[in-house]
Amino acid sequence: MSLLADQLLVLVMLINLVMLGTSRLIFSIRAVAVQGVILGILPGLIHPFSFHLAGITAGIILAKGIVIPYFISNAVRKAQIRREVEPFIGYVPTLLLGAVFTALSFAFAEKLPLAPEHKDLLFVPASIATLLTGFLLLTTRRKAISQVIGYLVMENGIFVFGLLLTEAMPVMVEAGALLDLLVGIFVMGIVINHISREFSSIDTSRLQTLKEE
Amino acid sequence: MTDIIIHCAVALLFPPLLLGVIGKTKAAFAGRVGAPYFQPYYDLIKLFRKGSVFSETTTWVFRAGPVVTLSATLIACLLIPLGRHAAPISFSGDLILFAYLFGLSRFFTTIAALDTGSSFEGMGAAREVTFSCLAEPTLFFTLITLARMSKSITLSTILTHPTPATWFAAGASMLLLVGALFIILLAENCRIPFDDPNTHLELTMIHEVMVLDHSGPAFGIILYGAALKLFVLGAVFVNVALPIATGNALADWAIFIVAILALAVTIGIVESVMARLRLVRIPQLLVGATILSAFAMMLVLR
Amino acid sequence: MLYALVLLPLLGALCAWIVPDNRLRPLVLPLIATIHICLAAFLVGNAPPPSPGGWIWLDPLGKVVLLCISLLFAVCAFYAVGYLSYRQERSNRVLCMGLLVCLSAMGMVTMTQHLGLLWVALETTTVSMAPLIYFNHNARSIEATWKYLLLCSVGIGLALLGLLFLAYSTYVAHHDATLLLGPLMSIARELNPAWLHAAAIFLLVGYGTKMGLAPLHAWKPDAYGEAPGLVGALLAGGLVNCAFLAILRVYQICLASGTEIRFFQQALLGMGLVSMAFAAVFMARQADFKRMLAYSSVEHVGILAIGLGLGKGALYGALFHLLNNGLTKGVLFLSSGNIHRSYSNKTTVVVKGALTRLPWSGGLFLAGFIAITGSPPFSPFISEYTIVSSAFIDGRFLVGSLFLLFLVVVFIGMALTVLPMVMGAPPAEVEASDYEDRLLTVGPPLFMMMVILVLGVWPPEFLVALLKDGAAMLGVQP
Amino acid sequence: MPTCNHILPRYERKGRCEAFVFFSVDPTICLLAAATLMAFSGVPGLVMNRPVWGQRIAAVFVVAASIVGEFAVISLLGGSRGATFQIDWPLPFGQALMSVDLLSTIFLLPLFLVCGCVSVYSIAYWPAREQTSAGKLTLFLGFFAAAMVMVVLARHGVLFLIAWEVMALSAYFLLTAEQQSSEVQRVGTIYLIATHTGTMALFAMFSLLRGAIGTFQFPASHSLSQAVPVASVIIITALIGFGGKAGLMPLHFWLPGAHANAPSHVSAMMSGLMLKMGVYGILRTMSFFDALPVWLGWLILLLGTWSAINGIALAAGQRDLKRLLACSSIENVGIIFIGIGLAVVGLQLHAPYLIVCGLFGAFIHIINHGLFKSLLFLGSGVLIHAAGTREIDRMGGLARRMPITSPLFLIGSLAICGLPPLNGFVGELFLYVGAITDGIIAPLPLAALVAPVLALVGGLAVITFVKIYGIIFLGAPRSVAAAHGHEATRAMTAPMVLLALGCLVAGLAPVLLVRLVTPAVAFYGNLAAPEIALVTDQVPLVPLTFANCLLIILVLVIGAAYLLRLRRLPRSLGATWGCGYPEPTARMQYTGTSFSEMVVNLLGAIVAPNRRKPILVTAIPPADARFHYTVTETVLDRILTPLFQGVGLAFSYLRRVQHGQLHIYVLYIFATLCVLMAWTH
Repeated sequence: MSLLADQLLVLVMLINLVMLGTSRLIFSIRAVAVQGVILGILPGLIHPFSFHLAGITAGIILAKGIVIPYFISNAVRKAQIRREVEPFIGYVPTLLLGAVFTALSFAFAEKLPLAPEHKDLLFVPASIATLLTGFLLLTTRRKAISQVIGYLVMENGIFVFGLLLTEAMPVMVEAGALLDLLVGIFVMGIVINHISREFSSIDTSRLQTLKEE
Repeated sequence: MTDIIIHCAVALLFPPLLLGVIGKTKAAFAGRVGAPYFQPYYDLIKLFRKGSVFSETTTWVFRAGPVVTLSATLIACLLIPLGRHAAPISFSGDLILFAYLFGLSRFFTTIAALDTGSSFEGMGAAREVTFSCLAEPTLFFTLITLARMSKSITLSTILTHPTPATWFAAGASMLLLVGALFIILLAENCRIPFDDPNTHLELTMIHEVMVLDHSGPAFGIILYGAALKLFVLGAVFVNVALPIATGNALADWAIFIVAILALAVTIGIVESVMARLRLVRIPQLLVGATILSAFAMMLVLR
Repeated sequence: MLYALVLLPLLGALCAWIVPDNRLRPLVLPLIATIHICLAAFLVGNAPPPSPGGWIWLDPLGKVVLLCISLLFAVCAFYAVGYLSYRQERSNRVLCMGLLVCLSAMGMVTMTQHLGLLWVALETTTVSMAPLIYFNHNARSIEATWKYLLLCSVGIGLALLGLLFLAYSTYVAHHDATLLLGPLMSIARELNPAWLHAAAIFLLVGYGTKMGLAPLHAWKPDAYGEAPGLVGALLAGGLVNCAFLAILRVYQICLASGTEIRFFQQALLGMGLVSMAFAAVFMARQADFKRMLAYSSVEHVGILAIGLGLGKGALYGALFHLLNNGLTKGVLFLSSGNIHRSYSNKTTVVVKGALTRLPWSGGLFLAGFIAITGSPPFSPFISEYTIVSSAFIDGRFLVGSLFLLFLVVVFIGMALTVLPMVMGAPPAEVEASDYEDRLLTVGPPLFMMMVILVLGVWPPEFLVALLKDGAAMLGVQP
Repeated sequence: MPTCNHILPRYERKGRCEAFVFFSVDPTICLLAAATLMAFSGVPGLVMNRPVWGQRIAAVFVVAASIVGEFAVISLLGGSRGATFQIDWPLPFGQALMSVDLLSTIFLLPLFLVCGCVSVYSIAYWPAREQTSAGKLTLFLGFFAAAMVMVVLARHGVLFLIAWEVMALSAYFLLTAEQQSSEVQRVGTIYLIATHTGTMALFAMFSLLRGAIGTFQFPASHSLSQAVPVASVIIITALIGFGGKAGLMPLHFWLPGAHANAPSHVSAMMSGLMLKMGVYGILRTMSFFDALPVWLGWLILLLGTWSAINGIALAAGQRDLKRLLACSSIENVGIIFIGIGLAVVGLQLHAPYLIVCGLFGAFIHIINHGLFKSLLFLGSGVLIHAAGTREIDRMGGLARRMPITSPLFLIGSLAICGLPPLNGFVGELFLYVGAITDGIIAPLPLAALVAPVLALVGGLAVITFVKIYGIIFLGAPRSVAAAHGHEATRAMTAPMVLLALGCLVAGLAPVLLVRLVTPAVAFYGNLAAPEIALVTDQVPLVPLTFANCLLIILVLVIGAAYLLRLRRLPRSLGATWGCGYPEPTARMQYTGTSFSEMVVNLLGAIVAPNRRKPILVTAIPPADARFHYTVTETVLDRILTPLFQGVGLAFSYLRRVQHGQLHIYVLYIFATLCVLMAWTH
C-alpha cells in the first residue's frame, strides 16, 4: 500500500509543478482540489482502518476537495478574473525554481532523523516540496486568488507531514484545524470579493497604499 | 599704629599729586610749562564747590555710582601694603577681595553711565567692562605667581616678599610679571595706549566718556577715585618692581613715595612718546599681557 | 466553570446576532464583559484543578493573560457602546459578534494545556478579528485586512508545522505522540533534539508572526492603522498576549528539554532587539499616529521577547509587562480613536492641539505615551526597569545598553509625533465633527489609566504572588 | 504621587543626639509631611470650582510645608538625626528606604525657602482669574516640589528613579504652560527628550549599582570599593544622567530654551532648585565609593570650567532676558562643579585645602545660587508683566517706575557676579582660597589655574549683569510698553524681598552661611571638626565681615556727605548730553545687543555669533539698516540638530523595507525561517 502512497505523493509534487506553470486560475483551483483529494486518500493507505481515519478522510476530501475550491471558484466568478497576468517572476523561472526546490527537499529529507518506518516513504520530501511551492506561489503571484491558492498549497504541504501523525492527533484538533482553514478561506473569499469591488481588480500589486513614505 | 596713620594719610592725600606729576611730565615733553603740580587738588576743591546738573533720565543709581566706586577703591587701598609696611587690613585671601572690589567699583561706574541713557556713555561702559574682564585674569596670574613665590595668600606678605634676591633667583619671571603689571596698570587706569584721558572725541574714549554727565561734587569724587585707583595699582607695581627694604620705617616710606612719583613720571613719559592704540588692538595687548603673566606663572610653578 | 469563560461569549455572540436593533446590540458587549470579568476574577482566585485529561487547566501564566484580556475587553466593551453610538450609519452586528467570538477564543487560549487546541483557538482569534479590521469598509481597510489575514495565516500555518514537528519528535523518541503540555514537559529531555529544534524555530516564527516580532511584523502597522481604535486595542493588548502565551508554552517545553532553551532564548533576544530596532527606525518622523502605535507595539513585543530571552529576574518583568503593555496600549488606542474621530484624520499634519480640543482624550493619550515609554510612576516603568536592570545584573551589558539605546530612540521618535499632536492650538480649518468627549468614550480608558497608575505604585498582593508563580513556572526546570 | 501612600508605620529609629534637638518631632517625618502637603497643595483647586481660592489655599499649603521643612532642616543641622523609614513594597526591588542626612540639608534649605516664595509669588504672577492653566500649574508645582523633596529623601534606587521622573515630568508640564506657542512646544520637546535620555542613563547606573552590591538600597557612604569593575561605568553614567539635569556642558543644550520659555516662577524653581538635584545626584553617587579616581576629579573640574566659561559667554550674548539668566545658570552650575572637582582631586591627592574649600565653595554656592537666581527669575517675571516682552532691547528706564523691583534686581545682579558685600562672593572666596592655597603650598600647580578662570568668569558676569541691569532698568524706555511699566503687587515683591534679604544677610555675615554648611561638609568629606577648622581658620571670614561692614559704612558716610553737599549747592535738571546731536531719542541709546557686541566678538571662538550686518548705502535719505547677531549654541545647533537630521534621513531610507508589497512580506517570513535554521548549523 505504501507504494501506492508514494506514487500518489509523486503526483502531488507534479501537481505542484503544474500549478507553478499554469496561468489559468480555474485550472489551478482544480489542481489544488485534486491535491486535496489525494491528501484525503493518503492516510487510508498507510494507516490501518479506523473510524477516526474514515472521518478524517471524509473531512479532508470534503473540505479541501469540494468546499474550498467551491469558495474560491465562486470568488473567481464574482471577480470575473480568468488568468494570472505576468507574475513578479515569470512562469519559466518559477517552474525551474520549483524543480530545484523539489530536488533540494529530497536531499534535505535524506538528512532528517526520521523514524525508521518513515525512512523510505516520500512523505517528508513531498511535504517540504509542497510547502516551498506554496511559498513560491505566495511570493511571485500578483492576484489575490493566486495567493490564496499558494496559501492552500502551503497548507497541503503541512498536511502531508501531518499525515504521518494522523493516528496520534486527536480528532478535535484535526477537526478544529480543518474548520479554521475552512472559515479562513471563506473569509479570504469574502475579502477578495470586496477587493474586486473596491479596486475593480484583485491585483495585489495595487494594494500598496499602506506603506512608509 | 604710626604706620597705619601714615598709610591712611599717604593714601588719602597723595593720589592727586600723581596726576599732577604726570601732567607736568607730559607738559615738559611737549615743551610747555604745564599746570602746577597741585592743580588736581585745586580742581577737586573747585568741583566740590560747584553745583550739579542732572539728566532727567537719571535715578538714584547715577548718584550712587561715584560713591560706591570711591568706597570700594578706598577699601582696596587699605588692603595694599605701602612702602614695605603691612596694610591696615590684612588677612589671608585678601587678594581676592582686592580684585573683586575693583569689580564692584566697575559695576557701579558702568551702571551709572548707563543710567544717563546716552549712547556714548553706553559705549564707554561696554568698553570698560570688556577690557577689564580681559585684564582680570592677568591680575590673578600675577598675584598667584607672587603668592607662589612668597608661599602666602596675604597681600601684605605677597607684595612685601620680593627682594633683590628674588629678582636674581627668578629674574625672567619677575620681568614678565612687571611687564604684565604695568600693562594692567595702564589699562585699568585708562591711560595711553589704552585710552586718552585728555581726548575730546567721545567715540574713542573709555573711562572719560562714562563720566560725561557727572558734574560738581560727583565729578570730584570720580576724579579723586580715579587718582586713588592709579595710586593703589601703582603701589602694587612699585612693590613688585622695586623690592628694596631698608629696615628703617621712615626710609621705607620715603623710598616708596619717591618710587611712586617716579612711576608717575614714567607714565607721563609713556603717554608722551606713545600714541593711543586703535580700539581693536587693545584686546590683543591685554591678551598678550595675560600670556606674559601665565608664562611667568609657569616658570615659577614648574 | 472554566468552560463558561468560553461559552458565555459565544452565547453573547448569538444574542448579538439575534438582536435586530443597531442601538441596542452593543449593550450586549458590556453585559457579557461584566459577567466575564467577574467570572475571570473568581476563577483566578479559585482555579479549578486540571481537567481529567489534562487538557484544561488555568495555570498562573494563563491567569495573568486571562486577567489582562478580561480587563481590557471589559474596558473596550464599555467604550464600544459610546463609540458605536457615533457609527450608527453602519451595522455593528459583525463587529459585536466578532469581538465576542474573539473573546471566547482568547479565553480558550488562556486555559488550554493542549498545544493543538491552543493553535486552533489562536487561529480562531485571527480569523474572527479580520472582519473587525475591515469595519470601516474602505480601500485602505480592505488592504489592511488582506495583508493581516494572509500573513497571519501563513504564520499560523508555520506554527502548525512546528506543532507537527513537535509531535513527531515524540514519535521518533518512541513515545506516544502527544501535544499535551504536561506529558511533553515530563519527557522533554528524551525528545529528539533535531526535531525539537525545528519545532522551536517554526513555532517561534509562526507565533512570532502573530505576535508581530520584527521582521515578521509587516501586517501590524497596516492593520492597527486602519482598524477602529477599540479593535486596535484588542489586537495590541489581547491577541499579542495570546500569541505570547503560546510562545511561553514553547518556552516551557524548551526549558524542560534543558538543551533547547539556550538557542530559544538567544533567538528571542535577537528577535527582540531587532524588533526594538525596527520600531525605533519606523517611529521616527511617523506622521500617522495609529501606525506609530503599531510600531510601539512591535517595540513592546520586542521587550517581551527580550525579557523572556534574558530569563531569571527578567521573567517577572516580562510577565508584568505583558499586563502593563496590554493595558497601556488599550489606553493609547482608545484615546487615539477618540482623537481620530474628532479630527476625522490620523496624521499629525492635521491633528494638533488635541489637549485643547479634547482635554480628556488628549490628556489620556499624553499620559499613555508617558506611561508606555517607561516613565514612573506608571506600571510599564516597573516592568521595563525589571527587565533592563536584570540584564545589567546578569552582566549582559550589551543587551542592556542596546535596550536602553533603542528606548531612547523610540522615545525621541514617539515624542516628536505625540507632543505636536497634543500640544499647541488646534488648526482652525479642521471642520467640526460631532464627536466630543463623553463619559462612555473617556471613562473606560481613564479607568484603565488609573489601574496602570496603581499597578505602578502599589500593585496588589495577589497579582504580585501570581506573577511570581508565573515567573517560577518559567524559571525553574522541573 | 508616590509619596503619600508609601509611608507605613514600620520604621526604626537609628538613634539621635538629644542634646541639640529643638523639638521632639523627627526631621524625616517633618520632611515627609512637608512633601505630602506640597504634593496635595494643588488638589483643592481642582476639586473646588473657585480657582482663585484654590490657588490661595495651595499657597498656604506650600508655605506651611516650607515652614515645617525648614524646621526639619534646622533641627538636622542642630544635630538631630532623622529616622529611617522603610517601605514594604510589593515590587520586585526590595524594601525601599527613606531618610535624611546632612548632605540633604544643603539642598533642602534653599528648596523650602524658594518653594514658599514661589507659591506666594504665583498668586499674583499667574493669577487663576486670568490664566486658565493656573489650576494645572498649581497642581504640578506641588508635585514638582514634593518630588524634589522625595529625590533628596530616597535611599533606594527605584524609589529615587520614581521621584526623579515625577520631578522631571512635572517640570515638563510646568514649562509647557503656554503650550499654544510653537516655541514653547519646541523647547518642551527638547527638554523632555533630554531628560528622558538622562533617565535612561540613570536606569543603567542604578542597575549596575544593584549588580555590584546586590540590592537597590543605597550603600552606606564610602562603603563601596572603587575597585569594583563597574565603578567607572557607574560614575560615568551618573555624570551623564545627573550632569544632563544639572546643565553641565555639553549636556546643557535643553536648558536655555526651557528656562526661557517657562513661566518665570517655574524658571525660578527649575534653575534655582531642579538643577541642584542633578548636583545632588552626582554628590550622592560619589559618596558611595571609598575612593574616587583622580581622573574623575580632573574631568569634573574640566567640565565645570567649560560650563562656567561657555555658559557665561553664551549669557553675555543673549537678547532674551530669561535666556540670559538660564545661560548664567549653566555658568553657576559650572562653578559648583569646579568646587566639587577641586574636592575630588584633593581627596585623592590628600590636599586638605582643596577638599574643604572645594566642598565649602560648592555647597555655599548651591545655596547662594538658589537664592539669587530665584530672585532674578522672579524679578524677570515682574519685568515681563511690566514690559510685556522678554527682549532686553525693548525695555529701559524701568527703575523709575519700579522702585522696589529695581534695587532687588540690583542686589541679585551684584550677588550673581560674586561681588562683595553680597553672598555670591563668599562661595567664590572659598574656591579661590582652596585653589590658590593648595596651588602654592602643595605641589598642585594645575589647581591654581582655577583662579584666573574664575576671574575671567567673574569679569564676564559683570559684563552680562551690567548689561541687563543697565539696559533694562536705566536710561530711557525703548518701547511704549516699557514706558508704561508698573511696579508689581505686594504678593510678587514680598517673596523677592525675602530672597534679597537672604542674599544680603548671607553676604554680610558669611559666618552664618559657613555655619549652615559646615555639618554637611564634615559629613560629606568625612572630616573631623578640627580638620575643617584648620582650613576654615585660613579663610578670612571675620576680616571679610569687617571689610564688608567698613565698605557699607564708607558708602553711607560718603553718600551722606555727598547728599549734604548736594543740598547746599545749586542743582539743575537737563537732558542727557547728546554729544552734539540736537535731538537724541531713546532709540539712539546703547542696546543690550550693542553693549555685548564687543565681548561677543572677542569670544567668537566659543559662541560663534551669527551676524547679520547692515548694508550701508549712500543713497539719501539712507534706507533702513539693521544689525543683529545671535550666538550659537554649538551643541544644539551645530551637533545635535544636524545629527538628528542625518539619522532621520538614514531612517527614511531604512523605512523602505515597509513598501506595502505583500509577497515580499511573505518572503521576510521565509527569510527569517532560513536565518534561524542557519544560525544553529
